Amino acid sequence: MKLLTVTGLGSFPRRRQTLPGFSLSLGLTLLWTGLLVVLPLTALLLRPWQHGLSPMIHALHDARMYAALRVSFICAFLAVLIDLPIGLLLAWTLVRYRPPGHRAVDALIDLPFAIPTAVTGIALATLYGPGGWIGAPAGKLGLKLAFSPAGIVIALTFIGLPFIVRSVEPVLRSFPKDVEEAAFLLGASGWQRFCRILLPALAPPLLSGAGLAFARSIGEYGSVIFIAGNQPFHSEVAPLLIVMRLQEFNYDGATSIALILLVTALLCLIAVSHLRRSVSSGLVREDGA
Amino acid sequence: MSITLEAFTQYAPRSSRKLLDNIALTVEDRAFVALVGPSGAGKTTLLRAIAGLYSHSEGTLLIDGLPIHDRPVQDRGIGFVFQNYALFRHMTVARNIAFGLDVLPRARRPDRAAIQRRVTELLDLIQLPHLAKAYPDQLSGGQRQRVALARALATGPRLLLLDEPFGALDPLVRRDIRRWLRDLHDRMNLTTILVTHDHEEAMDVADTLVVMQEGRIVQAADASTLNGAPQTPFVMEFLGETLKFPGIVRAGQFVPDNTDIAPFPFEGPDGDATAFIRPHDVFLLPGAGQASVEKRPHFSNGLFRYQIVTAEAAFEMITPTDLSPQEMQNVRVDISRGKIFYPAAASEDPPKPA
Amino acid sequence: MSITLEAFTQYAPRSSRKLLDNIALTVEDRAFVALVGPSGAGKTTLLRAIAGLYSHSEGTLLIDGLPIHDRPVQDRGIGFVFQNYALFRHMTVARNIAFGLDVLPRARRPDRAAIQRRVTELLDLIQLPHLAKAYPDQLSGGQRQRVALARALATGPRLLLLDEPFGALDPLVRRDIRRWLRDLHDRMNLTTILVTHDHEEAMDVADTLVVMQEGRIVQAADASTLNGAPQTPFVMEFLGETLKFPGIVRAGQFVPDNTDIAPFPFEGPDGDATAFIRPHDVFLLPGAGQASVEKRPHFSNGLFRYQIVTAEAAFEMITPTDLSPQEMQNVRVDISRGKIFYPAAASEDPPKPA
Amino acid sequence: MTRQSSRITPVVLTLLSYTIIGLLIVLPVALILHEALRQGLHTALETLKDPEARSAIRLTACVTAIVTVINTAGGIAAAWTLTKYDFRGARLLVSLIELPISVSPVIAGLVWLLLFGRQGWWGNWLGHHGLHIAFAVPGIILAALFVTFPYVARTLMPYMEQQGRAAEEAAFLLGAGFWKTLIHVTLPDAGWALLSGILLTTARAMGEFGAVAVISGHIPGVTETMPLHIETLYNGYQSVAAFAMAALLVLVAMTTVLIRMFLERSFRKQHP
Amino acid sequence: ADYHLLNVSYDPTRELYSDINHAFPAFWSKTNSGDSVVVTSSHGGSGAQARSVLEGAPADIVTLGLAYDIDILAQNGLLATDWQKRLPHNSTPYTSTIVFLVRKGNPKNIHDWPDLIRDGIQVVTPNPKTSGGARWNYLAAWGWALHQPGGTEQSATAYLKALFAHVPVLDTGARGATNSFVQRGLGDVLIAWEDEALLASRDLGPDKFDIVVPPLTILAEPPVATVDRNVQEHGTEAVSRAYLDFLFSPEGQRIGARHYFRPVDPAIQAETAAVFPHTTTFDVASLGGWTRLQKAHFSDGGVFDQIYSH
Ligand SMILES: Nc1ncnc2c1ncn2[C@@H]1O[C@H](COP(=O)(O)OP(=O)(O)OP(=O)(O)O)[C@@H](O)[C@H]1O
Ligand SMILES: Nc1ncnc2c1ncn2[C@@H]1O[C@H](COP(=O)(O)OP(=O)(O)OP(=O)(O)O)[C@@H](O)[C@H]1O
Ligand SMILES: [Mg+2]
Ligand SMILES: [Mg+2]
Ligand SMILES: O=S(=O)([O-])[O-]
Repeated sequence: MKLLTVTGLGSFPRRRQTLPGFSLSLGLTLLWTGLLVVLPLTALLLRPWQHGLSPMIHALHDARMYAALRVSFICAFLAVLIDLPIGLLLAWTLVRYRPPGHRAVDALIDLPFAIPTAVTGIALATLYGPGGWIGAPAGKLGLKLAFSPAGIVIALTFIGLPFIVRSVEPVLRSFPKDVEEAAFLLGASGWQRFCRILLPALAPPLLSGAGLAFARSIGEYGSVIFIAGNQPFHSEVAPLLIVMRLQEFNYDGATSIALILLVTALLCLIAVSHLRRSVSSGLVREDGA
Repeated sequence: MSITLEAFTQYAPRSSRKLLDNIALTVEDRAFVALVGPSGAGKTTLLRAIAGLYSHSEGTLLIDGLPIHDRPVQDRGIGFVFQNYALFRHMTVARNIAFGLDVLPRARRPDRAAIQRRVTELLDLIQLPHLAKAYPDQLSGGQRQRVALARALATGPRLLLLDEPFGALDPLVRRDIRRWLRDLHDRMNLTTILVTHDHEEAMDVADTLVVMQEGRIVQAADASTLNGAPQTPFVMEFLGETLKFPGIVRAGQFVPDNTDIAPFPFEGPDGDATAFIRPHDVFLLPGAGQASVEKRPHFSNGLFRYQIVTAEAAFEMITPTDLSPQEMQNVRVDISRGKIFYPAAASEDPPKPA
Repeated sequence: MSITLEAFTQYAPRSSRKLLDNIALTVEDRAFVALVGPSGAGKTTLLRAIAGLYSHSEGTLLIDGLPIHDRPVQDRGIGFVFQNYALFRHMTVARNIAFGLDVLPRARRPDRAAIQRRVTELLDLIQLPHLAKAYPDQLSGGQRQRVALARALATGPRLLLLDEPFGALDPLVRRDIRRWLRDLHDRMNLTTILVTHDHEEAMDVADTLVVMQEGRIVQAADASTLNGAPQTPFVMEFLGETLKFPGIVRAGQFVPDNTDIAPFPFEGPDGDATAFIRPHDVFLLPGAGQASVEKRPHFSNGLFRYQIVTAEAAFEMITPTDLSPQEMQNVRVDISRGKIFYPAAASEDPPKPA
Repeated sequence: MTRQSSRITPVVLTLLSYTIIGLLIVLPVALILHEALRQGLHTALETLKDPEARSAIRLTACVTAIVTVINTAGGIAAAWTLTKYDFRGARLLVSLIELPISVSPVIAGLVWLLLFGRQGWWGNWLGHHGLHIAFAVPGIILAALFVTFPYVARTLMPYMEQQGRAAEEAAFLLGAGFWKTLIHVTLPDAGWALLSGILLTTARAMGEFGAVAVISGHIPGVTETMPLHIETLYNGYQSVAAFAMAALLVLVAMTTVLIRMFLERSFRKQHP
Repeated sequence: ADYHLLNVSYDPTRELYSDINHAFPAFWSKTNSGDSVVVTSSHGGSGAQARSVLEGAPADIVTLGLAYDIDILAQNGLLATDWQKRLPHNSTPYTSTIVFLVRKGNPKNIHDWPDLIRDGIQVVTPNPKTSGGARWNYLAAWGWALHQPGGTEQSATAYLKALFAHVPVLDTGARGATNSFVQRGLGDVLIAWEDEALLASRDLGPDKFDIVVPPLTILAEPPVATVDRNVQEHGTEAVSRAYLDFLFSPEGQRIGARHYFRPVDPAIQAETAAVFPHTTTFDVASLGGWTRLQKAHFSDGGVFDQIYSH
């Protein structure tokens, strides 16, 4: 994306685009975006204020909402933290070693994205529940995985993994071989090459993958509610609270929380993109993500 | 630092295709060698092999008499400059240059100040002291090229390997920087191997040219030997514009098929042969034949380019003299400074120089 | 097809920066014009403007006397060859070439057979009849270039615009293809504008050279005018290797600061000035001075290159003669064939030819 | 460059990552298939013939098709506009297009309720005129549209960005108009990226649960998509039927993933 | 078909209404000269279902877990506010109670409400905010605690607080909770609708579960109604009304009993008495009525929220 320059705002004549079809395609884009994104989000923006400031103020004073947001954010953060090394490891193995079956594994990685979240939720809850294939042995070791925040983290780890792998993989694949060879010839060991050459180059995609996974995770509903336990203040996630408020016929409350969740999610994304920009100092050519 | 290759064969990774085929080459200490050849000839492959970047190969490769893999990379003393520089984009110029020192094991690593000093010294050497803090993406091609060189020089290598380092530069800058490189080579007592596909550049800067074709070395010699006695038509053609005149050798004479071209004495077995000649070695014999000459537009370096039109073909010659109109009529062409190659030579056999 | 630009200024998209500044240029019907200049001079921008690929501009741009945007693209008769070909990768060579015909409105589109015939004809023209079914990714640079040309020619344009079409080719192929292009231009009565940054190429192929610098036209003339009377030092330097000798004009003489260089008569106002000269215009006056001469390694086209070492500086000259050892001692240097520029001329003023 | 010392690392890392994949991804999928086939393949297939199951499958297919078509068309227009032209506000538009990714599915359903629910802005009025959007198929489509909104544009944009504009300009100079350029030049070249975006959209549209759940009303045979029907079945103690349908969705998801992979591979082969 | 009816119902009635929907068309066509009718029912947490209807789900009939959820619809003008008077027994065709489902053999020895808050007992019950059944569970516990000697609101709150401290997972609907307990093996005891518990213990796993009926529990009265505005729009007033009447008919009552819902018809009651264990119950009215209870306990910041707030 070229940067918008502020210079000469309106100081030059209107220019036509080189290629034909600008108004048509811009019109279609605006119509599509306007109807499907701007319109509903406007409703979300305006609705909490429809009955004055009090619903929002009330929402802002609701300790339970903060608890739910905290659960959502912390679990999403932990899940992303777990996903980062795993995703990097997977991408690395697939791109660099191409072990037998790597194609199949490569295909499997997209599954969490494609499997319906409710199915994920039921499957994970069964798997990690007290009688499940993993839950039972873990229970014997005194580990309670499902129906606790740990369950939420497991579900979100599952959901977020493809985002990390898919953003690192292309960068790793196209990473110039000669740069690594240069480091090798300058005497850097394998570990030094990884830490000093590869990791800095992979940091931006890792971060943007993490940002996406995080944004997706804090809003996740289907796969989480089955395995979460849903105890207020403990394992209740923010989207569930929205549903709960709706169930109470409390639209103002529901939209207030929705708005707060959306705004916080956006703030996190913006923070990530800033972080990403500072990490990629020197890498002027951004990779378009 | 001397390099010896003997019966060296390099296979493509995971295949039995030969990228380098039975290479024999010796590079003396302090020599400046240029590897030239068309695209795909194996120049890069040979250079990388010498750097020890391959492991699956056959034959002998000795650096200073020792097999390359016997020494850890840090002790090999090899500096490598990659075709597109391979700078570390996330590091400043200074950090790029310091990299080879930064990654030394603690015991052997100079202290921060010493590294800093070395970097400053190298930045001065490459005449970019003000760019220490810049990132590679902020540099022009020529500047990047010099940074890559400084990085390769930081650890004090004695062998410098350069893969088409001037590819991206514009012709005028190219000449300057190659002169500067030659200078550096002489001052620092380096052994240098340079890959290029530009024969003029190779001749300008190197002592020895190694001409490669399809994974083999066709000829390795200095510029005047290559010009005076090219081993094969390929070498001749590769090293400059070449005109070809088929003909026949008979009774101590080469008789061109084209009758507007004068036969000339040549000692060799009778049979079909072809004369190869550079445009500037062509002379005219005015009034002696049927061919006519036309002047072509401006040509460089005070030379003139003429188009010679014979009954059978048209070709061009180059000369420093401005021909008068009468010199341009009814000419016969003298190609006696050309080299004769017999058909077989076109493929394999060692040729006889004319 | 004739092109007229007057007071033409092109702004960068979304900014008020001028990419082209007050351009005045006339290209006659059937002319072959080369746009030359260093990277970033605005060559591509000018070419694209002529093609009608920009619209936010000021001033006049007339094609055959009409503003470009007044006619639909199909009726403009312009063929454009992009710097990196911009071939359609998912289409075969034949489909690429046919594209301009395929997209004609049904009423004006030739029938399938006619399109097929035209494609075959063009494939023959570019000497690649066997590659009709190949995809662009399977072609070499030179082949792609010719396909791009064929595609541009398919609709029978009368104006051909080429943006560095030979950039990716190797020097020997380059010469062949540029000759072929010139031939085509003459045979098909085209008007051709070619962008290149190689001045030798431009001089070889074009009738008129337009030298650009920083968005302006510095000089537009034929090769010999440019050589004989460059308007600015920039033109002179850009068009070939140049030596510079600062000095002073006094009493009808140019006196170089370097005493090993002989003063020579020059009619111009007194004051500081610099002599610019090509290495092959330098002559030696043996025995007349203090400078010494060293032979440099082999140089091309039968020429020799010598390094002249004076007390103050060292520089190189080129000559067709092989100097004898005594000619190389105690020489003085004759640069009287050089051009004198006054300091102001370095920036803006029209200079006086020497 | 690889020395003997590092021979062991690839093996260890590969084993490690395969184990992780096994535990994290293969196991849940295996569980789904295992549960579905607990009473044999035949029973599993029988459950899919149930009228409500079939109507859920039909509804899902229909919603997916509509959503994919609309978002593909919109995504192409957006990617084209944003990469082939320069205009003010492009950055804002990109952010808007990417926004739905960070919006919780629950909110994605909720926003439509705010507009079209009986308690929403226009729901009552539209209801009086016989137009039912919330708790009817249009609502489900809207929710799925919102959730899958960015994928085509997002996969296309980087690719088109990197394509540059030269091919389009060439086509334009050869006389091709907007549609011809788009259809004959740009899209075929971006084919792989486009298809992969479409497949992502399809997979996500088929599997969407949260957003649809909020606005569906769980009316069997009318507004139950496959994921919702799975929940209904599961809650109705019809575990085999639930997992059979889940397995069906997983198989479709795997198919799309495989198609994507295959396309990518043939694409790489074509443009090395 | 001539008529399509949508019955929006709550979670544990899936099997019941599946049968009713099969039986009703015959009943209807008998009395209405061959008119055909197809009934679909939708299930979910009672609150969520009420909200769907409120937001526009085209329900002709609502058969929800508690009167309050239908009251909400009435308050929003979807049906008359006196809807509960339109049918016998406060528009409640079946009643139920709240009981405990435990693992086979009752290994944790659970018999009465106090046993639930013993150390180490895990209790499964859904979230009262989203599930009607859960509210009954909650109120059963609340009522039991109030009925204890010296029982006050404070002591009852304390009991509930202790009880929910033993709940490891709050599902959103009654069926979700049953699934957690039955299918995923979570917890030691499930507080459930009697019908839900009987279904699980007799049909799903006779060898896996036992029912424990606490000596004192609540009488759950899930009511039914037609949604006036929708039936008018759909033209289904008569058939909807007939559907509800059918529930009160002997046949409807028998089907209910078959699915472990207690009939209200005394005759059928007698006929099926053997199915239902005996226990003492109190009703919602004795606790103050839905409107008061809802506001005090389940609204935002109510007693239930206080239980969880630290
Ligand atoms: N890793 C590899 N696997 C298979 N073939 C290879 C590999 N590397 C190089 N080759 C092949 O080996 C041959 C020589 O390649 P090399 O890069 O050495 O050529 P070059 O002389 O450097 O050419 P250029 O001037 O184009 O750089 C080419 O045909 C190339 O395709
Ligand atoms: N779209 C654009 N936006 C802003 N600046 C531009 C744009 N296109 C070109 N420029 C600037 O205009 C100047 C002229 O560019 P142009 O591409 O015409 O140079 P050129 O002479 O063709 O150079 P080269 O030989 O490198 O191709 C350059 O400084 C370039 O950075
Ligand atoms: Mg190479
Ligand atoms: Mg250009
Ligand atoms: O269906 S419930 O309302 O009892 O969950």
